[in-house]
Amino acid sequence: MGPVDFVQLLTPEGERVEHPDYAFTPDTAGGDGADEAEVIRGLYRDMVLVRRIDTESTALQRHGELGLWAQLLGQEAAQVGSGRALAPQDFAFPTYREHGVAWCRGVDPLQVLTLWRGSAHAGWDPAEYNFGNYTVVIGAQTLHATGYAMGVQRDGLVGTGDPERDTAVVTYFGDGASSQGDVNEAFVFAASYNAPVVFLCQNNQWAISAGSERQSRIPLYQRANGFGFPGVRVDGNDVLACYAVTKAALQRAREGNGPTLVEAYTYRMGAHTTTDDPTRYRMSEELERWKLKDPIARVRAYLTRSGLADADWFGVLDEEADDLGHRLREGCKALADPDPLDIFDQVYVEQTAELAEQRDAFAAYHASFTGAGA
Amino acid sequence: MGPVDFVQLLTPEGERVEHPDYAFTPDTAGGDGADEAEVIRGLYRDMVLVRRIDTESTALQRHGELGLWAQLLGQEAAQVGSGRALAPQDFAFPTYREHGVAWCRGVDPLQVLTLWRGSAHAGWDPAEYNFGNYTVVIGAQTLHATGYAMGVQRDGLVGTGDPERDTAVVTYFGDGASSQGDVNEAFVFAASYNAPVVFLCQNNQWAISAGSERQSRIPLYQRANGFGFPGVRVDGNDVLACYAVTKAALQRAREGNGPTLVEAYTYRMGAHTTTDDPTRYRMSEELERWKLKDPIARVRAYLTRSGLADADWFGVLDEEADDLGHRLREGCKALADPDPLDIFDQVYVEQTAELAEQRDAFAAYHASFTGAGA
Amino acid sequence: MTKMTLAKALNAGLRRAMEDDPKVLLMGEDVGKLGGVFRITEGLQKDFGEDRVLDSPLAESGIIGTAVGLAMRGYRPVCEIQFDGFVYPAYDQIVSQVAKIHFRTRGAVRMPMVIRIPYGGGIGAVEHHSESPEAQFAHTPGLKVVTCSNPADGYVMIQQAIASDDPVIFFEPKRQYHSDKAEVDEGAELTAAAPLFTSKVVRPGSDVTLVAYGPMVKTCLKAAEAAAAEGRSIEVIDLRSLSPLDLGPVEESVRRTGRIVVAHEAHTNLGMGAEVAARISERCFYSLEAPVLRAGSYDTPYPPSRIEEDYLPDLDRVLDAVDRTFEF
Amino acid sequence: MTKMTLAKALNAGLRRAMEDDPKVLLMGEDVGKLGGVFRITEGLQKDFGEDRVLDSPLAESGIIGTAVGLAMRGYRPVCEIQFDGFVYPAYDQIVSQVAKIHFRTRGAVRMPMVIRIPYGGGIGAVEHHSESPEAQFAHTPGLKVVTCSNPADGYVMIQQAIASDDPVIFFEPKRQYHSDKAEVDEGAELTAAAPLFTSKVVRPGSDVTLVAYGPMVKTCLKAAEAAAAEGRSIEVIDLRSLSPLDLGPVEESVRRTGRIVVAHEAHTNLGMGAEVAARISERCFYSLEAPVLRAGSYDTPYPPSRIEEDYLPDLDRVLDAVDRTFEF
Ligand SMILES: Cc1ncc(C[n+]2csc(CCOP(=O)(O)OP(=O)(O)O)c2C)c(N)n1
Ligand SMILES: Cc1ncc(C[n+]2csc(CCOP(=O)(O)OP(=O)(O)O)c2C)c(N)n1
Ligand SMILES: [Mg+2]
Ligand SMILES: [Mg+2]
Repeated sequence: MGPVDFVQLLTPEGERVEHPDYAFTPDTAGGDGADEAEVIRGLYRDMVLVRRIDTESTALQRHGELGLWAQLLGQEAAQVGSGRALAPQDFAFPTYREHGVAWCRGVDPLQVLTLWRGSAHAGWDPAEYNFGNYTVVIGAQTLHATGYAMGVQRDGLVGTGDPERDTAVVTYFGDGASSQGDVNEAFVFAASYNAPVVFLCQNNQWAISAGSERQSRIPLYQRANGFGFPGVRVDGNDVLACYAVTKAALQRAREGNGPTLVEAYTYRMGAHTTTDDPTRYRMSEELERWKLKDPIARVRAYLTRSGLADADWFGVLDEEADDLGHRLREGCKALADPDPLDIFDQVYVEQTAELAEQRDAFAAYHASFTGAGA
Repeated sequence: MGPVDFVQLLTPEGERVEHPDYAFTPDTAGGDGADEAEVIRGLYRDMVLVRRIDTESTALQRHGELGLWAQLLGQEAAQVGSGRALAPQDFAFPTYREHGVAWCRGVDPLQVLTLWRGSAHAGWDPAEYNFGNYTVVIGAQTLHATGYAMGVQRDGLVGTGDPERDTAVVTYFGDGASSQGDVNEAFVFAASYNAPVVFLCQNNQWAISAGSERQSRIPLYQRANGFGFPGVRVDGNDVLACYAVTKAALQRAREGNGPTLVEAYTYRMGAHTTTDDPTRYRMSEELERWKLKDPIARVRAYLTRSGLADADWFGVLDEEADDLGHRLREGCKALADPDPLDIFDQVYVEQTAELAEQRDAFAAYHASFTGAGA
Repeated sequence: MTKMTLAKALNAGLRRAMEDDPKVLLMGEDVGKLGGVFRITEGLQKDFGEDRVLDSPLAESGIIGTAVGLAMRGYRPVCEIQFDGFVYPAYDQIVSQVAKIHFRTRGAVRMPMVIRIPYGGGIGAVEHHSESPEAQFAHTPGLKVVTCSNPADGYVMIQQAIASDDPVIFFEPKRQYHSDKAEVDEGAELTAAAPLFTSKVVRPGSDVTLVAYGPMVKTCLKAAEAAAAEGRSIEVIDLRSLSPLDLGPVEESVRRTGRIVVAHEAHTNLGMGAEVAARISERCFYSLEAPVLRAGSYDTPYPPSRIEEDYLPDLDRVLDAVDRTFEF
Repeated sequence: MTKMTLAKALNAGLRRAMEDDPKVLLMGEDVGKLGGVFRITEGLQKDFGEDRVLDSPLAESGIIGTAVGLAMRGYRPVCEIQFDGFVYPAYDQIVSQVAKIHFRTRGAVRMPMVIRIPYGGGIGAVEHHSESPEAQFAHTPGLKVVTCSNPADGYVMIQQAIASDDPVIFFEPKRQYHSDKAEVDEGAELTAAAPLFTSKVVRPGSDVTLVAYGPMVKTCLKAAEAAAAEGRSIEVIDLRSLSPLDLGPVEESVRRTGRIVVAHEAHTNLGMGAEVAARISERCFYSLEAPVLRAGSYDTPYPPSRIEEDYLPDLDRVLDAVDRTFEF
C-alpha cells in the first residue's frame, strides 16, 4: 500500500512533473499551449460536474428517490482521464461505478439514474455512445470487452494506420474483481488473440470491506506479467497521468500490439454504496490521508497557480454544477416507471406464445382490479 | 517452444549436470553415494513400471476392456520425480493422467483402471493414500488443493520444524488447464492465504489439439509472477530435476513460505486419449524430436554408463514389468461391475426417502424380469 | 425465549454451531470484519478469529472450491454467497464437485458443507439481487436444499444444516432478515426440533391446500387469513425442504381438500411448483377436484425494482389461483 | 437428398450457415484443426479460416463471455461446449449475461448466439460426459432451448438456430452422432421447413401419448413399434423445442388418448417431464384418464458407465410407464 512507483504528471500539490515514458499530450487542434490549457480546464470541468452528479445522487438516495447509489467520490481523475483518452470509435465496458466515464461518453446522467432508481436495468443503448451497460456481476464485462475487441480485429479496424478507423476497447474493473476467474480468463483470451483491449483496473483499495491486499499481495498491475502483456500503474488521482497512460495503452491496442493492463491507483473516498458503512472496517485516518491527494483539488491548484483559470471561471463552473444538480433532482423525480407489460415483450426478439399468454393474463388480471371500465 | 531456460540435472544423453540452485539430494538413510544410486535405480524402476502400466492399459482399451485411457507416455519423469518427492503426510490432487503419481502414492493400478473401465468413478479412498481422486473437470482440483492446504494451516501443521509433521499439498494440472478461471482463482487464494500448496503444471505442449501457445504466449511458469509467488520451469523429462525442484517447492510450503508454481516442461508422446488422433493436428517430426529426450532412456544411459546397474538388473526389472502387465490384464478383466442398487445408497450420507423409494422400485422392476423366482 | 429477527436468529444459530464444533468455519465475501452485507455473521470473526471466519477474495468459485478442500481435510465450511445472483460463478464447483464427491467416492469422502444464499425479491434492489434459483439446485442429485420462513426455523435449521453430513444449500428469504421479530428458543435441543428435511402444516384448513416456502409463506398465511374472512378455509404448508421433498403432509392435505395451489417467487416454468404438480397429480389423482395450480413469478428475467411488486406473486395473485381451483 | 449421419448433417448445416452469412463464427475447444472431438466442425476451419473458426483457450466462461462481446459487435457466434458436463464453468455467463442482455437493454442489444452442447449418455464414457442439463437452461427466461433427434432435423434446426436473433441452446444427442444415417435434403429451404420452436408428431397413435426429445425419440419410436405388435397404439411426439414448449400437439393428442408418458434421460425430479405434467394436467384436466407419468433417469448422479444401461430409461422402462398409465 506504500507509495509504490507509479506514473504521475501532476502532484497532489498541483505541480506538473515529468515522466520518462509518458507525457500529457492531448489531441488538440493546433497542439499549442493555449489548447492544452483548454483541455486541462475541460478535464477539470468534467471532474467537478461528475462529482456533482455523485453528490446529488447520494442525496437523491437519501431522499428515497434512488434505491441505491454507488459513489465515485475520489475516482474522478481515473474515470475522466481515461474516459477522455478514448477516441469516438473506441468502445468502453464499465462496471457499475463508471459515472465519470459515462459522462465522457455523452450518456445523460439521468439515464444513469434510471438504474439506481429501479426504473431500468440498463438505461442506454450501448451502440449510441460506444459505451456498454453497467455490469453488476463482477468481472463479466472484461470478457465481453475482449470478445468485442476480437470483433474489431475481424472488422479489420486494427493497425490500419488511419486514426479515424483504428479502434480500441477499454474495460473497467476493480481491485476486487481481479480475483474473479472471468477477469483472468479475459487476460488469457486477450493475450492469446492479441486483442486490442485495455484492462483498466481502478484499484480504489477496497472491495466493499476487503482491502486490496486480500486480492493480491503484489501490486495489481504486475498481474499482467503472468499473462505476457505489459502492466503499468498510474496515479489514479492524477487526471493528466490517467489520460496519458490510457491514451498510450489504447494507441498500442489500435496499432495491433495487443492488450495492456492499466492500474489506476486511487481511493474510494465514500462508502461502497449508500447501504454501506465503511466505519465498520476501515480507519478514518486512511481517508484523511487520501483527502490530501484529492484529484480535483490538485488541478484547481495548478490552474490557479499557473493563471490558467481565475475566480470568475471557477464561479461560472460552480453555477453550471448547480444547474446540473437542479436538473438531476427534478429529472430524477420525473423518471417514468417501466410499463409492466413491456417486460413480457422484451425477453426475446421473437416473442413466444407462452409469454404472449402470460402477458394477456397479466393484463386481464390487472384490468379486473381497475374496475368494470376496463 | 524453444529451449528456454529450465532446471536440468540429467541431460538427454544421460550426463549429470550441476545447477546453481538445485541439486538432487534424495532423502536417504545414510546420505552416502550408495544410497543415492539406490534411489535413482528406484526412480528408474518406477518409470519403467509406470510406462508398462500405460502401454498395458492402452492395449486393454484396444481390446475393449477399458472404455478409454489417457496415456502418460513421455511424462513418466515429471510424475515419478514429483511423486517421489512427497512426504507420506503430504497430499496430492491429480488430474486424470497422473497414473505415475498414483503409483508413487501406493494406489494399485487396478484401482486406477476401474475408472477407465467404467466400473467406478473414483477407485480409491483419498485418505488412504493421501492422494485425491482423478478430476475430470479441468482445473477444479487446484481449488480443492488450495482449500485442503488452508486446512493443513488450520491444523497447525505448517512451519513446526518437525519434518514428520510439516505438511504440504501438491496439485497437478495441464498447460490447457492454466486458462481456466478456477486455476487462476486457486493462485489468488493460495497467495492471499499463503497456503502450503505446490502448483505442478505438466506442460506437455498440448491440450488435446491446442498447442500450449494458445493458452499462454509466455512460458507458463511465469504466470506465478502475476500472483506474487515464485515460478520455476524444470526439465519435465529429467526425473532427478523434477524430484529436486518439487522437493524444494514442497519444503518451502511446509516451512510456511507459501505457494510455488512448478512447470514441468515435457511432452505428451501419445494421443490425448485412446479416442484421439494426433496426426490430425501435429507433425510427426515434433514427436521424433521429443523421442530423443525420452525420460527413461536418459536414466538408463546414466545407470549403465556409471555402472550403477547392469544387464542382469535391467533383466530382472523387465521381468517385474512383465509380471505387472500380466497382473493388470488378468485383473482388469476380473474387475467387478458396480451393483446398480448401490447408486441409490451412495448419493447421500443420510439416504432420503425419495431415493429409497426409487431403489425399491428399481429392485422390483428388475425382479420382474429375472422371473417369478424373485 | 427471545424475540428476534431472522437475521439475529441465523446469527445466533451460527454462533452456537461454531461453539459446539471447532471444525465449523465461515467463509465468504465480507463475512468477517463487516459481518456480511446483511450482518448475518456479525461479531463472529471478532469472537472466533480470522482462522474460523474467513474474509475471502472476490471469487465465488474460489470460495466453494476451497471449501471442498477444507471439507476433505475434515472441516465443516459454511459459505456465504452474497446475493442469489452471484452463485452462478460457483455453479460448476457446486454441481460437479460438491454434489458429486460423495457419490463419486462411494461414500469415502463426505461434503459436510453449507452454502448460505440470501434469495428472493421485494427489497428494491438492482439487477441480480432478487433471484430465486432454488429449482436448479433441487434438480441436482447430491445436494440437499432447504429454506426457512421464520426466525425460529432459521435458528434451528441453520444448525441442523451444519450438523448434516451432506451438503446443504440453505436459502434465506432476504426480505425477511430484518422485518418481523418472533420468539426463538435459544436453548432448543436440535434433536427435539422438527427434522430438517420435513415440511410443516403452518395453518390448518379444509377447503384448499396452499403450498409455499421461504418468503412466500408469510404471503400465503396472510392470504389464508383474508380468505378465512370470506369463509374459505385454506391449509398452508411450508415445504422447508426443497430436496428432498417431504410431500407426505401435502398429500394428506390434498386428500382432504381436493384442491391445491403451489406458490413461489421463482419463475413458474420448471419451478418447484412443476415438481409438486407432477408428484401430487400422480399420487392424489383420484382426490383432485382441480389440477394443481401454480402461483409463481412470470417467465421473464427479474424486472427493474419499480415494478417488482407487479412481478412477484402477492396475496391477490395467490388468492386468484385459489379461486381458479374452484372453477374446475 | 443424401443419406448422412447426424454428425454430417450438423456439419453440413453449419457449413451452409457460414456460407450464407459472413458474420457467423464458430468457437470452442478443438473445433478448428481437429474439427471438434466429435468432428462436427470438421473441415470448416480449413475452408473458412482461423478468423471464422476459432480454436479457443481451455476456458468455457471465456468462450461464452467473448462470444457475448462478439455478438455485441455484430457477429453471430456458434459456440461448442465439448461435453454436457463442461458447460457449468460458463453457467454464469449464460444465465446472467446471454439470457438477460436483450431484456436488460429493452431490446437495444441482441444476442444471436448458438451454444451447441453434445448431451446425454449411452456412450460408455467417464464421469461428466453423459449428462442431460437441459432443464436448467429451459428454466432460465431469455434462453431458447432446442434439441434435434435425427439428421434431417439436425441439418435444418442448426441453421434455424443460427438464424434466430435470440440466443439458442442447441442440445445434440451425442450417442446418435455417428449411428443411423437418414435422408437429408441439403437444398431444403429453411422457411419451408417446420419452424424451429415447434414440436412434431413423429408417429401417430390413439391409445396413449408418448412425449420425448433428443436421444429418447428413437427409444420411444421403438417402444411404439413393440407396443403395436401387442395391439397398443402409441402416438409419439418429438418436443424439439424445450423452451418455449410447443404443447399444442401434445394437448390435442392427450384429448384423444387420455393417457400420457413423458420420457427423458435427465433426472426425473424437476426435469422437463415435471413441467409437461404440470401444464398438461392443468390444460387437459378433464381428458386425463391417468396422471401424466414420467420415465426419466433416477435422481442420482450419472453412474459409472458399466451400469449406465440400468440407469437410463430404455424401451422397457418406457413401456412400463405406459402400462402404468393403464392401471389408473
Ligand atoms: C460475482 C459477484 N459477486 C459479488 C458481488 C457483490 N459485490 C458488488 S461490488 C463488490 C466489491 C467489488 O469490489 P471492486 O471490484 O474492488 O470494485 P469497487 O466496488 O471497489 O469499485 C461485491 C463483492 C457481485 N456484484 N458480483
Ligand atoms: C471444464 C472442462 N472443459 C473441457 C474438458 C475436455 N477436456 C478434457 S482434457 C482436455 C485438455 C486438457 O489439456 P491439459 O490441461 O493441457 O492437460 P493434458 O490433457 O495435456 O494432460 C479437455 C479440453 C474438460 N475435461 N473439462
Ligand atoms: Mg475496489
Ligand atoms: Mg497438456
